[in-house]
Amino acid sequence: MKLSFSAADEAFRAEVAAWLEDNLSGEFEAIRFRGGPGDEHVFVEERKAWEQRMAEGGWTCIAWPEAHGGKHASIEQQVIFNEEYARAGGPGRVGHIGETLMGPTLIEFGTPEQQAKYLPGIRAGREFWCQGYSEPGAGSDLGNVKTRAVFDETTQQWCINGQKVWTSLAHESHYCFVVARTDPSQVGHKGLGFFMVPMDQPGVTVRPIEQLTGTAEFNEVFFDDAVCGADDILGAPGQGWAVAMALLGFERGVSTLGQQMLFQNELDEIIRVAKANGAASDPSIRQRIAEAHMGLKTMRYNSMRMLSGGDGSQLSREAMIYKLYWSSWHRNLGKLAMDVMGEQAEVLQAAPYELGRLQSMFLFTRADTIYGGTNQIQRNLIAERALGLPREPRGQS
Amino acid sequence: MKLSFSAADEAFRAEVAAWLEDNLSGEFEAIRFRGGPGDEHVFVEERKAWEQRMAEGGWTCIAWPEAHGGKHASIEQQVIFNEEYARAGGPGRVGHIGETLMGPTLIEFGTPEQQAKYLPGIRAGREFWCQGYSEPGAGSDLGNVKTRAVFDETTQQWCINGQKVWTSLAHESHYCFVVARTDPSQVGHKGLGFFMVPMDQPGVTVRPIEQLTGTAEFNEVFFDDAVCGADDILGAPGQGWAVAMALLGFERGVSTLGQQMLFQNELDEIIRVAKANGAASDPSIRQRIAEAHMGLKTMRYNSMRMLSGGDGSQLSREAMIYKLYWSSWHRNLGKLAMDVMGEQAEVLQAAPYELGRLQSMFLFTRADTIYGGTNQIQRNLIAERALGLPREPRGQS
Amino acid sequence: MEFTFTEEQLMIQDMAASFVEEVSTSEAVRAAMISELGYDAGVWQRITEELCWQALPVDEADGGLGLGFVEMAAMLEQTGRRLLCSPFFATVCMALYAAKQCPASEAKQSLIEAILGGQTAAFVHTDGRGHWQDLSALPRCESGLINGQASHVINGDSADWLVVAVNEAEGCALYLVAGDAEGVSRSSLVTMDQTRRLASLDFAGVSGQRLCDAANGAAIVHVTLELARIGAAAELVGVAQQSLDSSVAYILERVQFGRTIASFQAVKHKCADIMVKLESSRSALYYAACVADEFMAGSTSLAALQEAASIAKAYASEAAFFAAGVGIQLHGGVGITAEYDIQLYFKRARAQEAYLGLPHWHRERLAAMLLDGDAA
Amino acid sequence: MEFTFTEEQLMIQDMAASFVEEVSTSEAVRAAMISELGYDAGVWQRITEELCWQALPVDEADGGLGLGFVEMAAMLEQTGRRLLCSPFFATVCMALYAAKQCPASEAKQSLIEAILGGQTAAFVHTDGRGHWQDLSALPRCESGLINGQASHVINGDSADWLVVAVNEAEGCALYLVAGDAEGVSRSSLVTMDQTRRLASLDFAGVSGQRLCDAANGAAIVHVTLELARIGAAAELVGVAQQSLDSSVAYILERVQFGRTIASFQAVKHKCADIMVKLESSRSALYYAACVADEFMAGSTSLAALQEAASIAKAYASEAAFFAAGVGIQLHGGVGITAEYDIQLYFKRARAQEAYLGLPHWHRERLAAMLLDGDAA
Repeated sequence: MKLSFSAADEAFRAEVAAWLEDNLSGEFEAIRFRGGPGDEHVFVEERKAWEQRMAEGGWTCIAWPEAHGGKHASIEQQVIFNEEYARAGGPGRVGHIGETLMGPTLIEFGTPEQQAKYLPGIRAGREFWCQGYSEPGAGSDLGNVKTRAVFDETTQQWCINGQKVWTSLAHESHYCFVVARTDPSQVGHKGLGFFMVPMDQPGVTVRPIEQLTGTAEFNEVFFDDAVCGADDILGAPGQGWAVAMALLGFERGVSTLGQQMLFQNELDEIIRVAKANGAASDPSIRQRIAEAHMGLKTMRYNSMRMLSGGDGSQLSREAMIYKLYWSSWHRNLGKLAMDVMGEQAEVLQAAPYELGRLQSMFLFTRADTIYGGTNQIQRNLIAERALGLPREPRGQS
Repeated sequence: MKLSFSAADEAFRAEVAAWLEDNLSGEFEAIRFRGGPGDEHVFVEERKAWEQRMAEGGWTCIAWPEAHGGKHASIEQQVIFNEEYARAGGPGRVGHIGETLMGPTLIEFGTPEQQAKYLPGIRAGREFWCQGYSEPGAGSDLGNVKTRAVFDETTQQWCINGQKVWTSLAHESHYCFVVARTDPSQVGHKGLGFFMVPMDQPGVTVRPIEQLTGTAEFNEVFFDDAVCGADDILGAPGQGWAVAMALLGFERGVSTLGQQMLFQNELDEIIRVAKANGAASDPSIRQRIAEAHMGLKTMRYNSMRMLSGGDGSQLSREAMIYKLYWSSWHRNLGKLAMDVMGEQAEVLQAAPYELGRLQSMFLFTRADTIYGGTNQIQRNLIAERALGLPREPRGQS
Repeated sequence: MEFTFTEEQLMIQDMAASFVEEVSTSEAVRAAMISELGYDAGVWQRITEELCWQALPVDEADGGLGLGFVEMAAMLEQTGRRLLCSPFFATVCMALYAAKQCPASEAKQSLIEAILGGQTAAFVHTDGRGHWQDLSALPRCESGLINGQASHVINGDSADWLVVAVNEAEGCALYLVAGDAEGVSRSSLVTMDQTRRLASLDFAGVSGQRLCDAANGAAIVHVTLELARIGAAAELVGVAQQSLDSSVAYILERVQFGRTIASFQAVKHKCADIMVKLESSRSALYYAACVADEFMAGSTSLAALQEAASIAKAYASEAAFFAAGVGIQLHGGVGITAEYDIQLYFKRARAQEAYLGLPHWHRERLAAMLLDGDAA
Repeated sequence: MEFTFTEEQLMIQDMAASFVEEVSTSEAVRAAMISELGYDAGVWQRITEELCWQALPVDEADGGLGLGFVEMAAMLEQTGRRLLCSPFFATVCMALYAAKQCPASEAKQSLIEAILGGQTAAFVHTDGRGHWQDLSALPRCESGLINGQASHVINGDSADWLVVAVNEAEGCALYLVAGDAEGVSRSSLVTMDQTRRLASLDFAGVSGQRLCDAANGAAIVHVTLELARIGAAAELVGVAQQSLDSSVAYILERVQFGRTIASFQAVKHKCADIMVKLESSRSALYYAACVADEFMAGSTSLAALQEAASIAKAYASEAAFFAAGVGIQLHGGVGITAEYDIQLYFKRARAQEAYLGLPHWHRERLAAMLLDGDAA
C-alpha cells in the first residue's frame, strides 16, 4: 500500500496538464468549468468542437485498446487524466456516453463490422451517443421494458416502438442504444435485445423534460416505427439484458475521481463564500464544512481502494457503496452551500430563472439520489449483494 | 385552545404538592428520585411501604371510578398529579402495572366478583402485578404466543405451561397477567385467553435477566403446570387478544407527563454538569443541549394535544408518534450526557460496576427503542394506521 | 388547559382550507408566481371583501374580529399548505401586527383602516444576516427624512403601505410610508422560491408618518419578528403536510417491481419519519400561537415568546425541508421535473427555513437562554 | 499508487485474525476484563514470544521487523474486532512509537529492549479534557523529580515501564520511569468499557531517565497522539466490522412475524448504512496509516498527519458507535442483556469514540485548517 504515483505516471500527468493548458484557451476558454451535471445544456456546439480537438490530440478514449485507437491507459493514468481534466476545468464531455459506455461494450460484445462502423466516430469526437434504458413509469425497475423491437423480414430492418425517458443529450446525439423487447411472450430480464438506433430519422422524436432548475438536461425519446439495420443489434435477441448490465458495469470507475475534482471545485467555492460573508465563523457551519471536506477526502480514498482492487470485473465492497456515498454527500453539500450563502441563497442571477452555480448545484443534487438507481435501490443492492440479506420480493401485480 | 389550568385544578395541584412534601420525608426521604427506569431494582421494600402510604392518603388509583375507590380524577388532575409526583421526586411506582394497566382492564372487562377479588389489593398498595406478554423469540410479535392454558376438569383449574420474558418486578409481584393459548388449533391472535395467575406457587419460577447495566430489571418467568382458578380468566377463552390489546391501550396517556418530568430532571443534571466542566461553552454541545430542550418541550406539547384530544378511545395522530418520539429523544439524551461528561463519562461510581445516574440512563436508553414495540414496529404502525400505507406481509414460515 | 381548537377555530380553519384549495390550485400558483404582482389581485379582493381575513386580528373596537394568533396560525397553515401567493402574510401577520403594538396615533389608525379596506402593507426591515435580529443596518431617519436600503422585504415591491423600521438618533423607530412615496425605489428580486415575492427597497430622502418613537421601536420590531417566526412556522407546517400528503398519494398509485412503492418498508418508514416531525412541529406551533396570544395579552414574558417562537420555527423548518426533500425522493424521477408540484414545496421550504434565522441560529439562541444565564 | 494490502500485509492480517479469534473468544474477553491485570498474561506471553507482534515497528537494526503503520493498523483492526484485552496498544502503538521518535539514548535503548523482551509499557499523558492536546496539565519535573497526576492512562496500572510526558521549565520532556518506581502510586479505574484497562497515576518525587528534552518533547507527544488516533481508528473499524457481522448473523437466524428479521427492508437498509460507514472508515484508516508511514519517513508534514488522523478517527468513531448501537437495536430485547456480546462492542465504541477527541472536536480542528489559515 503506497500513496505516491510512479515517475512515469507523474510524467504522464505533466503531459496531460500541459496539453490541457495549451488547448483549453482561446476559443475554448469560455467553456472551462461548464457543461457539467446540471449545466449540460450550455455551449453544446463549442463542446462538440472540443471533443474533436481532444481527438486530434489523442485524448479521447485513452482507456481503449490501441487497436481501436486508444492508448490502453492504465488505471493510474486514467485516474490522472480525469483529475487533471477536472482540475483544468475541462468542460462536460459530450462524448462521455460513447467513450465510456458504448465503446467498451462494443469492444466486448460487438462484431468486427459493428466495431468498424461505430468506434471510429466515437474516437474522432464526431459521433455522439445517448442512452435508452429507462421507461416512463418503470423508474429504477430496468427490467420493466415495454418498448418492442420486431424484425421486418421485408425490409430486413428492426422496427422499434416505445418510449424512453431520462435520456440526456438526446437531441445532440447521432445514436441511441435502446433496450427493447424482442420476444413479447417474455417479461423482466428475458426476451430483450440491445439496439443501436440512429436518432436522425422520422420515427424518433425527442421531447425535453423541464426540471426544477428551469433547464432541461433530460429528454423523453419516442420511437414510432423507428428503424435500425439487421446488424445493429449488439449480441443476439434475448441477450439484451446481459449486454445492458455489462454496459452499466463500465459506468463506474475512473471517472469518479474526475467527478470528485468537480466536487472539490464546488467545496472550494463554498469555502470562499463562507470566508467572504462571515459564515466561516459560525461554529455549526464550520462543523458542516469540515464534514464535507472529510467526506470528499474519504470518497477519494474509497475510489483509490476501488481502483486498486484487482481487475474490476467483480464489484468490490467499496464499489458497492460508492453511488450511495457520493449522492448523499453531494446532496448535503447542496444544502450547505445554501446555508453558507445566507440571504443571498434565495436571490438568482437574473430573470426569468437564471440560477447561480451553487444554486443550480443545490437543486440538481436532489436528482443525484434518484438517477442511476435511487438511494433505496442502492441500499437494497448493498444489503442483498454485499451482506447476503434476503432479496426484496417482487410483487404479483 | 388555552394553556392555563383552572383555579380548581391549581388548588388540586397545591393539595398534591403539599401531601407529597409532607410524606416524602423521614423514612421515605431516601427513596426520592429512585426506582425509575433502569433503577427499578433498588429500595423495593421501602417503595412497597410507600405504595401503602400513598393508598392511605388516597393517592393510589386516582383515575379509577369512585365505586372502586378512586377519585375519578379528570385528565387535567391526572396530569397534575403525575407532574407533581415527578417534580417531588416520587419513587418509581411498584404498583404502576396494577393501577394503570390491570385495574382499568378489570374495570372494563371483569365480573363483579373478579373486581371484588383483585381491585382492593391494588387500591390498597398491597398487591402488585406483573405482565406476561412477550415470549422468548417472539419479540415484538405479540401474537406469537406459545404458552398454553388447559382447563383441568378434575381440579376445575386452568393449568398453564410456557415461558414469558421481559417481565419487570416479577419477583416482587403477587400476580401476573398471562396471555396464553386456550385453543392449540389456532394461531396468531385467535384462540387466546387472558389469565390472572398467582406468582406464589410451585409452578412459577422467576429468573432475572442481567442487563448491560449489570442490573436485572427484567425477568424470565417459567410456568410449569402453574395453575389459576376457573374464574381467573378475564373475558372468555378466545377473547384474550382483545383484552390484551385493550390493556395496552391504557398504557399510554397521562403518565407520559410524569415521565417527562423525569426526563427534565435528567436534562437539568446534564446542564449542571455542562456548566461545571465547561462543556457549556462548546458550540456543538450547545446545539445539542438546545435540541434536547426543544425536543422535551415539544414532547410536552404533543402530550397536551394527545390528552386534550377527545375521549382517548381512538389513538390520535400525536399519540401514534409518541413512543417513537420519546424513545429516540431519550436515546439521544443518553449520548449527549456522555459527551457532556467528557472523560468522566467512562469512570464509574464504584466497583464492581456501579453506574452513576447519567451513565445508567445512557445505557438503559438503548432499551427504550426496543421494549414496548421497537422503533421499527412503531414506524410500521404509523405508516399503516395513520397514513394508510400497505401492511407488511407476514411470512409463510 | 385545553390544547385543541375550539369549534369556532375549527370552523375558521375549515373555511380557510376550502377557500385556498379552490383558489390556489397548482395552475393558479404557477400563474401567480410569475405574474407582475406575484399574486392574484382578484383572489386578494375576495379575501378582503368576501372573507375579511384581514380583519381577523383587528380589535373589535377598531372594526375587526378581535381574534388571536391561534386563529392566525390556523389560517396560515392552510395558506402555506396550498402555497397561496398572497400579500396576507406581509400585510396582516407582519405590518398589521406591528401597527397593533404602536401607541394610538393618526398614522396607526389610517394604516389599520387602509388594511381593513383591502389595501396591502409590508414590514420593512432586514439586516442582511438572515436572522434579522440586528438593528444596526436599518435605514436612518434624520429630520424626518429616511435614507437607506432594505432587502428581502416580503411584498415590498407592490405594497400600498410600508411600515419602515429606521434608526433615529435615539434608537429604532417605525414610520408609515406610502408605497409610492417620493424617493422610494422598489424592485422585486428574482428568487429561487417564486411563491413569495421579495423586494429590495431604496429610500432617498423619504418622509412618512411616525408610528412609534425610539421608546418602543426596537421592542415592537422584535416582537413583530417573533410573531412572524410563528406565522412562518404555521405556513411551514402546511408545507410539510402537503408534501407528505402528495407524496403518499403518489406512492400509493405508483407501481414498481410489481408492487406499489408504498408497500416498501423503507418508503413507509420515511413517511412515518415525516409524520413524526410534522406532528411535533404542529404541537410546537400551536403552543407558540397560544404563547403569542398570552404575550399580546400581557400575561407572559418576551423570553417565553422567543423560546416558543424559536422552537416552533426551527422544528417546522426542519419538518418542511425534510418532508419536501423526502417527498422529491419518493416521487423518484418525476420529483425533480418542473411538472410536479413537490419541487415548489421544496423551494418554499428552503426559503422559509432560512427566513428569520436558520434552525441552528435558533438553537444557539435557546442555548444562550439555558446555559449563559444565572439559573441552574 | 497502490491502495491495497501487499501479499505480506494480507498474510500478517490473516495470521493476526486467526490468532485473535482463537484466544479472544467471548468467554476469554469476559474473564480477562474482570481479572486483576485486565488482560490474560498468558496470551500476552504468546504474543511476545511466539508471534513477536511487539517487534513489528522496531527497526531491523534494533532487532525488530522494521514494519510500518499500515501493518500496525491491519493488526489493530483485528484485535479491535475481537475486543482483545491486551497491553499491545499501550506498549507498542503508544510507548514504543513515542520511544522511536526520541533521540538515541541509553533510556531509549533499554525501553526498546525491554519491550522486545516481552515487557509492557504505557504512555502517560492526559489533560482531563478528552482530546489530550493540552500539555499544560502534565506532571511537572524539577531537578529530575516528577510530581503530579495523570488519569485515563491505558494499562497504566500494570505496565512495567512508563513513558511519562512532563513539563520542565523549558517545556515538555519525556521520561522513562519504572512502573514500580518509588513515589509512583497507581490505581485502576472502574470503567464502563471493561475491555481496556485505564488507570490514574500519582507521581510524588519520582525519578526516571530522560528520553528527550524540551527541544523535542512536545512534538513527540503530539505525533504519538496522532498515531494513537489512527491506531484507535483501526480498532474501531474492527469493532464496527464485528458489530455488523454479529448483527447480520443474528437477524438471518431470528424469525419474527413468520419472516427472518433480515427480510425486513428497514432492517436491510440499516445494515447497508452501517456498511457504508464502515467501508468509508476503512478507506480513511488505510489512507491515514499510509500517511503515518510517510510522516515517519519524513516525506509529509505534521499537518497532513493531523488531517488524516482526524478524518480516520472521527469517521471510525461514528461508524463503530453507529454499528454497535444499531447492532443492539437489531438484536432486539437480547441486545441489551449482559449475555450477548454486542453490548461489549457498544461500550468499547463509546469509550474509544471519546478517547483522544470526540468527532466534533476533530471536525473543528479540520475547520480551523480549512477556514482560519491564509489559503483560499
